[in-house]
Amino acid sequence: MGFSRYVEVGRIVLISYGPNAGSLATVIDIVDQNKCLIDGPEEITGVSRQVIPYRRIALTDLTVKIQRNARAKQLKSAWKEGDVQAKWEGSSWAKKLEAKKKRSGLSDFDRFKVMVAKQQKSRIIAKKMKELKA
Amino acid sequence: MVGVRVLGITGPKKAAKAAPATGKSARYYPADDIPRPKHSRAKKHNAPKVRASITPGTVCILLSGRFRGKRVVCLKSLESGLLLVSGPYKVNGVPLRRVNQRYVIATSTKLDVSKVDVSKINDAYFARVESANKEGEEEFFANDAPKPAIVSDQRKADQKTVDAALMKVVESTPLLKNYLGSNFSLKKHDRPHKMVF
Amino acid sequence: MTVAGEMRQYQVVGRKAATDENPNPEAYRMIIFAPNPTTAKSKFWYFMRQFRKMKKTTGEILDCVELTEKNSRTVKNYGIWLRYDSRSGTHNMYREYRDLKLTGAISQLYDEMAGRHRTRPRSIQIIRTATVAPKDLKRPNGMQFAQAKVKFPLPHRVDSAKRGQKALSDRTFSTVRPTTMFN
Amino acid sequence: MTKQNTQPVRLYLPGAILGYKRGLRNQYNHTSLIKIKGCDSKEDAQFYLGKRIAYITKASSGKNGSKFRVNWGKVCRSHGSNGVVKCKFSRDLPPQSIGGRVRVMLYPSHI
Repeated sequence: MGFSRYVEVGRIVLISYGPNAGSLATVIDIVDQNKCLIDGPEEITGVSRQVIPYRRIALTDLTVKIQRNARAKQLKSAWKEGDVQAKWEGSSWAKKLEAKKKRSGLSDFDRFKVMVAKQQKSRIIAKKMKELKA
Repeated sequence: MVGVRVLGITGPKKAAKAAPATGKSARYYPADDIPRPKHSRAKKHNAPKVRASITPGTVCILLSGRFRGKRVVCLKSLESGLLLVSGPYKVNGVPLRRVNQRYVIATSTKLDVSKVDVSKINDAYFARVESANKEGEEEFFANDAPKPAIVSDQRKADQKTVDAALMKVVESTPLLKNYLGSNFSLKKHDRPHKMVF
Repeated sequence: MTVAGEMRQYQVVGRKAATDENPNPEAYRMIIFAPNPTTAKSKFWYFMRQFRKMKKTTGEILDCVELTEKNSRTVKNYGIWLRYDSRSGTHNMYREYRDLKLTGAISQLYDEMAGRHRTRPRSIQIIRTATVAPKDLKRPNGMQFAQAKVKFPLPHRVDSAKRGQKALSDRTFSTVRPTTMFN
Repeated sequence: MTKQNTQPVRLYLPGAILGYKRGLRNQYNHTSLIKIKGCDSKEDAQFYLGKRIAYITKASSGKNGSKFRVNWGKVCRSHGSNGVVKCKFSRDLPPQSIGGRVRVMLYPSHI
């Protein structure tokens, strides 16, 4: 099995730990075997230019075409051109994260409503299954 | 000065006041010390502040006692700082009763209870009535089999009027009635410190 | 000297205290790496008394300012020449680091010297530092990350997001192994 | 809705008794260390401060119509940074309770 996600200039990463956890950033340079330099771009994702260890990021499938040490302006236009935000939001990974966030923010009444909806769903499925079996 | 008046507590004070005016000491002198009430330093206990998450109309989860796990509607807070809640009785069997706010989880669900009139219900309303049945009420969270309690007609009637108004509000929101009818319980992977209520 | 967190770079200027015989003694300037100005000044006198007949009791510090990196937004290659005392002798050494700031590279150096050679900060003396162009790099580790096109996967690791979320009390003994393979 | 053999409404969290507050050589039996399930950080532990804890034992002879006896306590403060809490009980917990379970109640509530 080959690899499809690499640490490389232009790779979009998801920050998984620290104050920016949960936001996207772009690798703009590689420092060494432990760290890389990332930039949001800050205007879009809110992540400022910083060095971050690989332990705190997760590589995504997305890349943008940028130069090493790209400036914020170039990076921003590369993001727009590559339609990164939309592509990310369309991915199942992002959807799962979104769903998780939504779930954790549910109130007690909302949880009850979810439970009722789940019951209704399984009732319909059970009914259909019965029909199919018969 | 005619005769001897029996002076009360204020007596000596008055006498002392009168003395300089006449230039003579008062005639009256009490043989015994008059007991005066000692200055009390006992502080008056103020009712606790009801926390901001609880307002009239908040759906609360009862945490302890006979009705633990029930979701009820808070109607108002009483003078004593206790909360007046109702199931409504028709939905989950919780009558109009007082609960301590510390034994309650306030949820973010709120009902509009402005139409529900509970102005005449106060702490005195729940005062214990001396009855022939001498058995005192068990403690709040004693968990024993409920004895057939004798509920006065007055209470029954009040419950009915409050419930009638409350039910109107409850039924205006879909599923709310079922919600109030269900119990709250922690499931295996529930982490109350992470949950939003 | 101890290394508390990131090292800083100071420019310290000092001279012998002025006397009647010599009202205007020669001043010396030195670039010092230290965690704070106090140790920077102390280091200044340490080096000074090795080079010249000068010491703290008969001298004075004229100036001590922190120098900051002009451009701390790009990764640079830093070459560092140093001298250190090992348990058996004194050695000279040249090392290369990649970092945003020279002070960052110096901090890396102190950490690595402690790790590889058990060298305490007090026995390291930095002789010279320079930014090095990629083609002039000497050490293969620095060289490989300074290439124009670097690309490598991150195989075999535990996702730190999962580590963060892990309910410790639930997973002290887990039937599920963590996913360590990411492509 | 509820499974068999479980109580219909559970309003407490299980906690494990780890031992007593102690130093290297001394142990202070007046305070017990308790790990609350799912509480894995100092921040998480803040939620449980002040909460009541029940250490429940079964006795051979009944008292007050129940064979179960309860030693009540409360969560005093956190211990370390991994969600363990220090707890005081109305009677100090006996040594055989170490490794045992307690119930961490949700009251007094502040939510």
